[in-house]
Amino acid sequence: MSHEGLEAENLNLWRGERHVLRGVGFAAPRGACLHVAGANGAGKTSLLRTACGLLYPESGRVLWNGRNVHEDLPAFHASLIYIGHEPPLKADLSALENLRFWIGMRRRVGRALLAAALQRVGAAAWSERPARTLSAGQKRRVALAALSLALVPLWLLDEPTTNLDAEGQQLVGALIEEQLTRGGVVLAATHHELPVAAVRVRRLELRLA
Amino acid sequence: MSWTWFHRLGSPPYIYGLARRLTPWLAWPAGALIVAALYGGLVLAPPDYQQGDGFRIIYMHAPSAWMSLMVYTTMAVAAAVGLIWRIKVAHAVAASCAPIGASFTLAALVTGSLWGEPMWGTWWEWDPRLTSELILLFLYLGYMGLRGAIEDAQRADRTSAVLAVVGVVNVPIIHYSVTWWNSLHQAPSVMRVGKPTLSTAMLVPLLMMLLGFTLYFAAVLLVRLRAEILNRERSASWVREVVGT
Amino acid sequence: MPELPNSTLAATAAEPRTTGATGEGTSVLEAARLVLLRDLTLAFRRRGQLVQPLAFFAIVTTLFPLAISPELARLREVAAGVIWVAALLASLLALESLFRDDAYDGALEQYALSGQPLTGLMFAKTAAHWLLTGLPLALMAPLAALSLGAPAGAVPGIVASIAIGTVALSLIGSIGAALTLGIRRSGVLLALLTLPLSLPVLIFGARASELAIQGASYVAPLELLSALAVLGITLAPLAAAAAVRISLE
Amino acid sequence: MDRVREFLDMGGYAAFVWPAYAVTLAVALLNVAWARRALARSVAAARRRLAGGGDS
Repeated sequence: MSHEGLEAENLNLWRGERHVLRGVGFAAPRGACLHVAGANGAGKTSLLRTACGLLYPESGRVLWNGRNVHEDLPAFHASLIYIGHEPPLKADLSALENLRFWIGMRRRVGRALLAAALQRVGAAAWSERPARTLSAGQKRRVALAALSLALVPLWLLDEPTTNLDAEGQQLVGALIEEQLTRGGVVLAATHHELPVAAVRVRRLELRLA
Repeated sequence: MSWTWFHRLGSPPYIYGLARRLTPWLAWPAGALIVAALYGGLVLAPPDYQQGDGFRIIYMHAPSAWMSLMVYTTMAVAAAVGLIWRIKVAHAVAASCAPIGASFTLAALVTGSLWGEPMWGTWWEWDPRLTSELILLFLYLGYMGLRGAIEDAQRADRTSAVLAVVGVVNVPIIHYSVTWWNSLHQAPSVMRVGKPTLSTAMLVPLLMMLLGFTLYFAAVLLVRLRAEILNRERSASWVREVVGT
Repeated sequence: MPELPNSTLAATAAEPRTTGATGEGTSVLEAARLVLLRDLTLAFRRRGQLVQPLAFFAIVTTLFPLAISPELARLREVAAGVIWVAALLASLLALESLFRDDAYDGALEQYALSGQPLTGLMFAKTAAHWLLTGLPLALMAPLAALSLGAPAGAVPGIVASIAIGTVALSLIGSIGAALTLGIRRSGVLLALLTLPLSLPVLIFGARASELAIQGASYVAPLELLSALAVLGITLAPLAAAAAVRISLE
Repeated sequence: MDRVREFLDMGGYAAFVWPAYAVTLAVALLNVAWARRALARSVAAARRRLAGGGDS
């Protein structure tokens, strides 16, 4: 049986002696946002990293459009973007340069597109400053610009609203809504509420081992 | 990919049980062969016409050198299998190999040196075999150092496996380069004593010794393997049976 | 969001594989070029670190006359070995930071998730390392050689051998650096892993330099050195990529 | 007795032959001991884990 979107079946994952994921499964069809909730240490990050194929579960599998993602990891990775706790920015490069290298690895982007994306996340004024001088919230905003530029169907976001002000959180919500409207899939791990219309959100509660 | 196939070949309880049952069948013949070969090598074999009784060191040096290479190869093959098919038992095999191989590499160096002093008149000769053996020791030490430095067991397995595979690709290159280097720098004036040509009475104990040490390695490996499997095992049910609580 | 062409996205979402074919996606070569460019840009923003291996090389080669003898005739005999050991250690010195920053700030993770073959990206990173250490070392080696009594005629041979040899050293080192990712205080371990594997490079490289100093033909060891570099180019990025992926698990 | 002495003398190579045998056989025996100790420790650790409760 083939499904459009991301699915996971019966994931079991150990980290050292800890049984982090115990038979976790979910389905995130196209146009849906999966809110992965749970206390600190409940395995939210591990689930995201397993979902994007970085971690290999002891048992269970992750399916993208009905295919096991480990069958063709490069193709799967080409259709996803993952943003961890810390946006992957080089301290010595400016926001603009960071974005150019980061997104440039995936698709060609011109200056105009980069500038527009930075403008949208309110980064225009400081886009030339080295990332070293940016606040945590500003770095997050650069990551949001990357999201909007990546043009991939699957987003995996670890604590996307952390460090953001109210307006920034609304921006996260708006970006996710747009992605869902395009038929994309979003996995967002956060112990906060997601600023997204509830009808499109499915909730997956992870419990502490 | 067929997971059932994995389970059968890489099933820890199956391998654990097999290792336990197999060990005595390897250990006893190994012991018998080594004892017989000791008698053959020390008593029955005639002295070498050039090296006299000094040549008898071969019965310890050759098996040690053989072990050092065979164990490294076994380790690398197991590591590659573990890496490619993600089989935990294979990583356990690789982990079991390293200390055995390293200790015999050291033995090969010491016996080589003890052989060198009467034959070459020096405790250490930059002979290509001994030099390669020394580098092999460094490779083992690096492998064990890397394994010991990584806390997460699974990552330690997989990272050191990459090193083992890289190492095994390099061993022949290192040996070739060392031989090449040695051939350039050999002083022509030094009269070198060749390796003895072995008569049958000398050769038979040597072959028995090599076979005995190979079986011995398998037996020791299986004991270590059981320990490594237990260290890696998280599901309680079969462990409870074998350790008997 | 006028800047995002919806039609492209729809196509991408429905068929992820087409990203490479539409012309929108980045080719492996282009991605590798970006990685190389990024590493070079970063290095030139921190010029101080760039000079360190070179200064180290200069100091080590200076130590030998002080430790052995100021007689050029005696130094000439060991010059090739001195230059090579110094180059080997200098190249090793710069290795620890090869992946460390990338691992720390999440860049490695992004490389692994970029959909590009990680092997190609590792090759690009190694190429950057060589451009920043191997090549400058090769250009500096003649100075060291001359100060150790080598004749001027030896310069081409020494430059060629160090330039080619450091390619192999950078590649071997990239494996070691990737293997020791995530290990605290990995410096000594890195040396223990890398140096034995570098032995053939040292042997052939030093021999080529020695023959150059003697004024003899150094083609044979240089060919062997090139063979090692080619072998490294084909295999080392694979191993480094595997090690990086494991470090992310 | 002379034959024993002669055997032990190893044609004058006693100082080299016997240490070589001692070292190699010691390594062989030590490996057996180490392996058995490793197994005993792992069994003990597994027992502790199981007795310690939990399902890990």
